[in-house]
Amino acid sequence: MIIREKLMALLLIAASSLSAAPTPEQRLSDLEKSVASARLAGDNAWMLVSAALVLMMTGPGLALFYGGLVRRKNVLSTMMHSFILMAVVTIIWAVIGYSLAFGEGNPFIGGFQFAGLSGVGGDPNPDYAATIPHQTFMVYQLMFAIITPALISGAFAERMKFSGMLLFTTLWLLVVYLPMAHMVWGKGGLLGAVTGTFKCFDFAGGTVVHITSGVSALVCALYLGKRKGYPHEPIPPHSVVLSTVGACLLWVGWFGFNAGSALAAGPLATSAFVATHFGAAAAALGWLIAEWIVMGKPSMLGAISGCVAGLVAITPASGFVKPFPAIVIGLAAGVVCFLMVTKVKQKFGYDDSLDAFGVHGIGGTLGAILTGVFATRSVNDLWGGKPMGLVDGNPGQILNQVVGVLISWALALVGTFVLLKICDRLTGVRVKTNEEIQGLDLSMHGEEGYHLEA
Amino acid sequence: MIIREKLMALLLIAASSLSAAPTPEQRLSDLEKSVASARLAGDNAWMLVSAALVLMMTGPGLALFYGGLVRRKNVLSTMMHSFILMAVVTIIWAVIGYSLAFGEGNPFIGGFQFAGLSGVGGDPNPDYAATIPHQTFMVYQLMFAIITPALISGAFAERMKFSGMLLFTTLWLLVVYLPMAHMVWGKGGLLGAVTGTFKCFDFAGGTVVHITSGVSALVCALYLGKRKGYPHEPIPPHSVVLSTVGACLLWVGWFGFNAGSALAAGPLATSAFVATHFGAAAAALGWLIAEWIVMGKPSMLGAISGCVAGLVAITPASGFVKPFPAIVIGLAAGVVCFLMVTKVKQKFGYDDSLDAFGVHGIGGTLGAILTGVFATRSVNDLWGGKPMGLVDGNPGQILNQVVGVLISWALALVGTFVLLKICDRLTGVRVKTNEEIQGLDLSMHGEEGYHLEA
Amino acid sequence: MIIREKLMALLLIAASSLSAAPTPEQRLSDLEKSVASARLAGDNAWMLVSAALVLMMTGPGLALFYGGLVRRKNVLSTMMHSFILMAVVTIIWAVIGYSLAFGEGNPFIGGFQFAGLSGVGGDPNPDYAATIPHQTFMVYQLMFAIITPALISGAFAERMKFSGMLLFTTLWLLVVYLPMAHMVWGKGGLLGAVTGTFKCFDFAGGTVVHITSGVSALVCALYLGKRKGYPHEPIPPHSVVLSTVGACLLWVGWFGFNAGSALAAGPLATSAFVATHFGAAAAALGWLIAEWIVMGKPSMLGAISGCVAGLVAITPASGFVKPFPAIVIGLAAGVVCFLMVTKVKQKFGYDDSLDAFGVHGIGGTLGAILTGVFATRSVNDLWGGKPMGLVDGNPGQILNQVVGVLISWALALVGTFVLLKICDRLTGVRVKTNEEIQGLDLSMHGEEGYHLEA
Amino acid sequence: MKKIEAIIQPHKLDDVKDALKAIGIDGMTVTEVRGHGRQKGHKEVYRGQEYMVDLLPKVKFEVIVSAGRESEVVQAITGAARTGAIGDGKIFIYDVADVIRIRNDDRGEMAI
Amino acid sequence: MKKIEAIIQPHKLDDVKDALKAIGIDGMTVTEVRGHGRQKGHKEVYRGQEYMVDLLPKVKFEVIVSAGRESEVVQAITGAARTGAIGDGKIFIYDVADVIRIRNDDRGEMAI
Amino acid sequence: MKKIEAIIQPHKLDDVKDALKAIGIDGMTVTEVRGHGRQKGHKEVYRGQEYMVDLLPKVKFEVIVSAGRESEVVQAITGAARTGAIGDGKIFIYDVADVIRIRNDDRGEMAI
Ligand SMILES: Nc1ncnc2c1ncn2[C@@H]1O[C@H](COP(=O)(O)OP(=O)(O)O)[C@@H](O)[C@H]1O
Ligand SMILES: Nc1ncnc2c1ncn2[C@@H]1O[C@H](COP(=O)(O)OP(=O)(O)O)[C@@H](O)[C@H]1O
Ligand SMILES: Nc1ncnc2c1ncn2[C@@H]1O[C@H](COP(=O)(O)OP(=O)(O)O)[C@@H](O)[C@H]1O
Repeated sequence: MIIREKLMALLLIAASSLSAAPTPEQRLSDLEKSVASARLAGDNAWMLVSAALVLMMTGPGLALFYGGLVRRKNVLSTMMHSFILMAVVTIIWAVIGYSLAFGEGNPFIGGFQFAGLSGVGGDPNPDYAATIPHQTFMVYQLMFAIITPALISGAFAERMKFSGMLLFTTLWLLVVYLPMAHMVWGKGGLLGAVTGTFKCFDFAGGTVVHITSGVSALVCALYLGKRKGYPHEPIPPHSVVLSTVGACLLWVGWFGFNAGSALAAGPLATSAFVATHFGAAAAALGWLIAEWIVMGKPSMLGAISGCVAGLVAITPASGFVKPFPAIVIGLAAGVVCFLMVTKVKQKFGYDDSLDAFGVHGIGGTLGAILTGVFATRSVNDLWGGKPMGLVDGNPGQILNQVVGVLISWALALVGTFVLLKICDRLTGVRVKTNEEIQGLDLSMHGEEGYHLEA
Repeated sequence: MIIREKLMALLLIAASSLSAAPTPEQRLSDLEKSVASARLAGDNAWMLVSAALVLMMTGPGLALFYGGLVRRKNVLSTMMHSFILMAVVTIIWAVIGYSLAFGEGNPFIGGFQFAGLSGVGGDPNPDYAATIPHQTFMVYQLMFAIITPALISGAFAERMKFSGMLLFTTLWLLVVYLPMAHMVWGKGGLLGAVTGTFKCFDFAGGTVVHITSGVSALVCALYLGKRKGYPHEPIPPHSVVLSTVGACLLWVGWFGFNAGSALAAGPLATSAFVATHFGAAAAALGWLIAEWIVMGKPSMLGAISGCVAGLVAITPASGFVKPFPAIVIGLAAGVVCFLMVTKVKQKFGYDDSLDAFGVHGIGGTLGAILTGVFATRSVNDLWGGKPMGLVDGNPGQILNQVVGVLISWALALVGTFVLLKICDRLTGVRVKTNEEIQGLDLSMHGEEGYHLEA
Repeated sequence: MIIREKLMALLLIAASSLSAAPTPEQRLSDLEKSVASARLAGDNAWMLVSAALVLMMTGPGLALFYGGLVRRKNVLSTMMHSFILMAVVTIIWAVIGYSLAFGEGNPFIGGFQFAGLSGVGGDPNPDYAATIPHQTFMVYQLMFAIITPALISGAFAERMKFSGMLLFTTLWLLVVYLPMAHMVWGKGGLLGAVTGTFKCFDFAGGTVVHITSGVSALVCALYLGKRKGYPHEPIPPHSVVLSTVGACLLWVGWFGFNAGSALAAGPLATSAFVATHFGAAAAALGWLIAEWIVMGKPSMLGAISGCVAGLVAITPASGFVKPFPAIVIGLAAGVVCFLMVTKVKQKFGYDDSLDAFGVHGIGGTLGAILTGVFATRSVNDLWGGKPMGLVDGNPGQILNQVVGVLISWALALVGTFVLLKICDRLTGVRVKTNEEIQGLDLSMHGEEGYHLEA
Repeated sequence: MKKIEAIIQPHKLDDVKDALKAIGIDGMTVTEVRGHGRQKGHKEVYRGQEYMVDLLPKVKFEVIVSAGRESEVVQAITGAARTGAIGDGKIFIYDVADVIRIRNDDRGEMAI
Repeated sequence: MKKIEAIIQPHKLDDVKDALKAIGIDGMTVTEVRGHGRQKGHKEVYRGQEYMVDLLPKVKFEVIVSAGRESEVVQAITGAARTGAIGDGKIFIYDVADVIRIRNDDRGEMAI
Repeated sequence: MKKIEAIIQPHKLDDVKDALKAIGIDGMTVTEVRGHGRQKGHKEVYRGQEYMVDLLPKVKFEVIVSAGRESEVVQAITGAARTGAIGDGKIFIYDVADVIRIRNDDRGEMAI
């Protein structure tokens, strides 16, 4: 590897010594090229790190966050949901997924242009990002496609059959995720922020990632039914310690998710980084204080749940809002998701095991709408000086956001229900009662999370 | 988000095709702008990563390191100390903290110029860092303000009331941290390395971060008194495994802390990276060998304590010293902090639960003084060719360093004592005996760290 | 630290205002310098992050992966193997290691040119990497030298004496690692891809890191003999949860390992990043499916073992192959290592505690040879347009690869055996039976991994 | 006085506890144990290394009652813990010589 | 011979152990258990889901002694474990039929 | 019926279990305990804070058998658990008043 750099260096030296004196024109055009490479190096450095951070959100981040929340006997099966998607989604993405999301197609789905990653190389694709290799964009987007179905697993943890889970998430990626990603981010997509029919702002995936996964989670929870014993038997998290570690890694990784969505390392990335951090902080406080008042004690689980709710809600807004609106969005998300999870869920009585709907579905919806309120051209002037959100003087944007929300809800509701029906037929989706009692680690995977005997 | 990049690309293409042939002058000034953006991209990529790394030091790094060292019944309350500061300090920082530290004020404290982050945007602030957005500098410094009070929590772990802890750390940030940060790093600060009255070298926070937190920790330990049962009952760490993971994450994150303090991705960052790594390695060995000789066995807890001690001591020096002096500083820190924690503490009998004073207070003081010994212009020529540290031919620098040390000790001692008195009045600072026996996880937060029953 | 940047900014401002109008020639040469700095910033940002990621692979990555696989009573001693090497190797590297690997010497070993890091400063060394500080290259390579002996510890876990382990790994670094690194990557090395006698492709360490460690692991397993009770008593992992976290961190960190080996943040880094990710994903699936078919259940331990096997096998190939060949290499590694570990090992009956040989030795060998099959100039045109691997039209490359494999096997086999003999004499290498029964945490280190009593 | 010691399936813990409380038994001590009996264990496989786990997680209840309540307690436990499948567990009964309440030195039946 | 089984508060473990050693009792076995009695449990809340934990952590001491030392041992334990608050725990006493030392087949009192 | 309670070294667990199965004893319950006896504990040191761990990990076997099998079981256990070193452990034997199989209300010897 190092040899290559050496050669280049030699060439450079050679060039500068041999060609006695390059003309200024020569020097100018050399400079233009090398400044483009330099820019690419900076932006690409940031985007490769961002891609790594987003992968880290799924594994170990989400795997720990969810793994800690289940009972000891289901910890591995829950971590497996996250981990195996790191593998499965990757292969789908390479074969067809990237193309269906980001290839040129119709407003609803991409074409086959990039199938098998053909045409996805080291040169930038200016349709998406002019200063990083197209492959970087592809692999960065892959990391989003991995975490989205993994988020759903919070709703079916502790009771879904492994084969059913594999089939379901594969189909779900094709039927729900890829179209939604194309509509919002793909070239010519229906909801594109600049050229779409409904110009919807979704910087890093409020609709594409969180609404789709959160709403699908609700459908899964309802379809699969409650875990045995829920809610009359206590099902406490087996390790809030692990979940706390997971939440911290999610927080850190989310910088790659949101600030990385600037697709470059310029001031917009910084702005999104700051909004993300502020949103998370405010939401952790929001949930904690609400809990302290309502339940009497502020808990670690509350604080980490809040931070995740804030990160979810700030996701669509992160590249469009200033720091203090980010704090407002975070606070709102912390309080609303707290009420959702502790009050509304109890009332309706569905068993969303790890609150994927309460946090991602509700937080994502709230964030998508508040993006319409707080988006401002002074942060990200997408429309060449025209006002963007309500505070910017464009109240109509809220409607656009609602359209985006409705489409993602509808697609997730219908898609997930139909797919569960199909999977139920083909592989079954729920484990047998005795398998559930024994725990999925043993019944599905033949192993245990811990052997702590001396 | 991607649309924006696309537009830019289109514009670029348009520009290059329409304007048939830009003049060389035009091309030159375009180049000057784009090379500045390229430079910013590279430096900003590094600084955003560094900010993320420093956040990771607090959560999950420090949360794990400290969480593993306490008893099982206090693990969540201890992790909470770190986690909640990620939220609380962020809000204070946005409202007023950043301004008081880095706004222009008097030599002791900053002004209100940046209150509410006004004027802190995407353009660089050349007072601090000419090649990254001002917001990047702001959020990077925020991460330092988060971890510093979190470090203190090592002294009051297992017995401080949660409400008292929140009040105390909030006040402490305002009264101790912000003035100290301003004096050392703020524009016009008393101890500034170039323009200060006492020109003190503190590259990444030996005085600002480690002495303030470590000395305050001692005051907390003395004020709160011993944990019930200490020292006659054994209070072993409930999981050295978790602490080891935390220490490793601290080590990795510290690259963001020290090498990030170069505020750019050039050779100085590399030099600080190398010094940091070498210091940590040498100190881990120093402590381990000292322990092997004195106690008879080399322990994992010793090795990780050593590495943290080394990281602390190298912090002020990291951007000023060469690799081998870094090894010397690390070795010294490992051995001295080992003696401090195992011998001196036992002798005086105070209960610094997790040795925040022994490691951060002592290690920070040692590092600050050794920085005066080993700082050299060949690493970081701050003074335009004039000798810097003792080895460089400027023995007087040691005095400057001592002044910095004394001021930080004094501020921390007095400030912390007064604030504890106030908090004791307002909220109380120590839990009741039965709450302490039950464990703070249950008594303060109503939850448990682990539910391991099958 | 910030002051320095400030000064620079002032100078810049001064320069632009005072010197009324710089000549175009002046501006051109200024630009040439600043574009080089900008490029360096981007590449250095990526390489510092990569160095941090590779350190994170060892601690906490490998420490967790291996630590989870042993019994509770040996968890700390196993994590210690990884951790202490972070310290020991660093010191050796600074004193002499870097020089012996990368100094100019003979085809087998480097010289003393860089001993004590003399001449290793902030300027690039174009022999290795023209756009990053030489120190960055040095510290990045150090991280490889740390993880390699740590990998071997998987074979002697749960039964090696700590003093013996320290002596053995120190000698091993000198006798096996440094020569191998020099032969493959050092200036003038025997196996150098461009100028070597046998032009062997090893992008990120298939031979240097994985074959040497994996084969040495086998020798250790055979020399030390089986753990007491193996194989008739069950020795299940005490926490597959920890191992899963470790595997995820290895996956994430490996981006620094492989994509970092491009030594710059350009398209080649991206290409290696993609190949790495695809290889890991395919191998996780390969192992899982093989296990599902052969053993009846797909396990978490299987999935993570598979991903590591894939990462190992893709290592030498990552900078030379396209995405789909990366998938093929991953799949092959997953299936082959599965068979190796579950079938072949059982048959021969040696006790490679954590399968360091089965995964790194076999996976590394497979990867090295498949690199000869799939390497292509369209990814990395090392030979100025000449075909590289079999698919590129150069079947002879497979022979070159085999030579590299044989040399690394031979060096590891002989070197390790001789060194173990020596260490056995000097310090002893295996603990006493009662120490093994008690567990190495207590007998070697006087501490326990967990104290979970309420 | 009698000690009634019941080994039951872990997932029946809450049911048995509630059944005891329902008949007014408030004092009980519970221990996590592992048991071997007629119930077949399960196979675990780690990297191809199979092994039979034939000590399965169980929960042990210990209840000390006055001799007169013995059968009532036994019935409450069997009623709550029975599924009819192998592995439901067993109850062992022992004589108790004396009981002392630590708090106030109450003795015998009074201390139960 | 008698078995003295004491259920105590976990934080009294060291005190009780030391009290026993002080009167020359060296053989003892300790188990982590959970107990329910008059002591009220505590509430834990996870994401709004409240539940009462009414099995609290306790520690069980088992000490086998010759019949003659029974009351002395009981006194040592009550002395060390008593706080006077509900939840202090109980002591149960049983007859022991025989004792064997595994190491050397010592039997009965000799084996204690 | 008799209860045979053996406290053994943890690493002898499998040997003892196999020895019992070998003589046809299938019912047994195992608990992780900590024990203090003649065996010296070990020292642990955390940041210079030394402390003696004198409660060492042990494993407790409980086997209820018909009175006739008592000595056979004791022999099986001592045979498998003995190393001859201090710390090998002890066996305590108690009378059992009754046994009930939860699954089907079998009583007494039948239920063992
Ligand atoms: N003779 C015995 N001695 C001690 N414990 C026993 C004995 N028989 C059964 N047990 C305990 O009871 C549990 C259930 O026994 P098992 O034979 O599996 O159930 P069942 O009697 O319902 O068929 C066992 O796992 C073991 O803990
Ligand atoms: N009848 C009983 N049978 C078995 N265990 C008991 C019984 N009564 C009390 N215990 C044990 O003793 C512990 C203390 O009992 P509790 O009633 O709370 O204390 P106190 O007797 O001091 O009021 C309980 O948690 C339980 O473990
Ligand atoms: N009198 C006793 N009462 C309760 N448990 C005992 C008694 N004596 C020994 N034990 C248990 O047996 C274990 C082994 O006893 P120890 O005296 O160390 O071994 P040995 O009898 O082989 O010398 C102890 O750790 C303890 O758990």
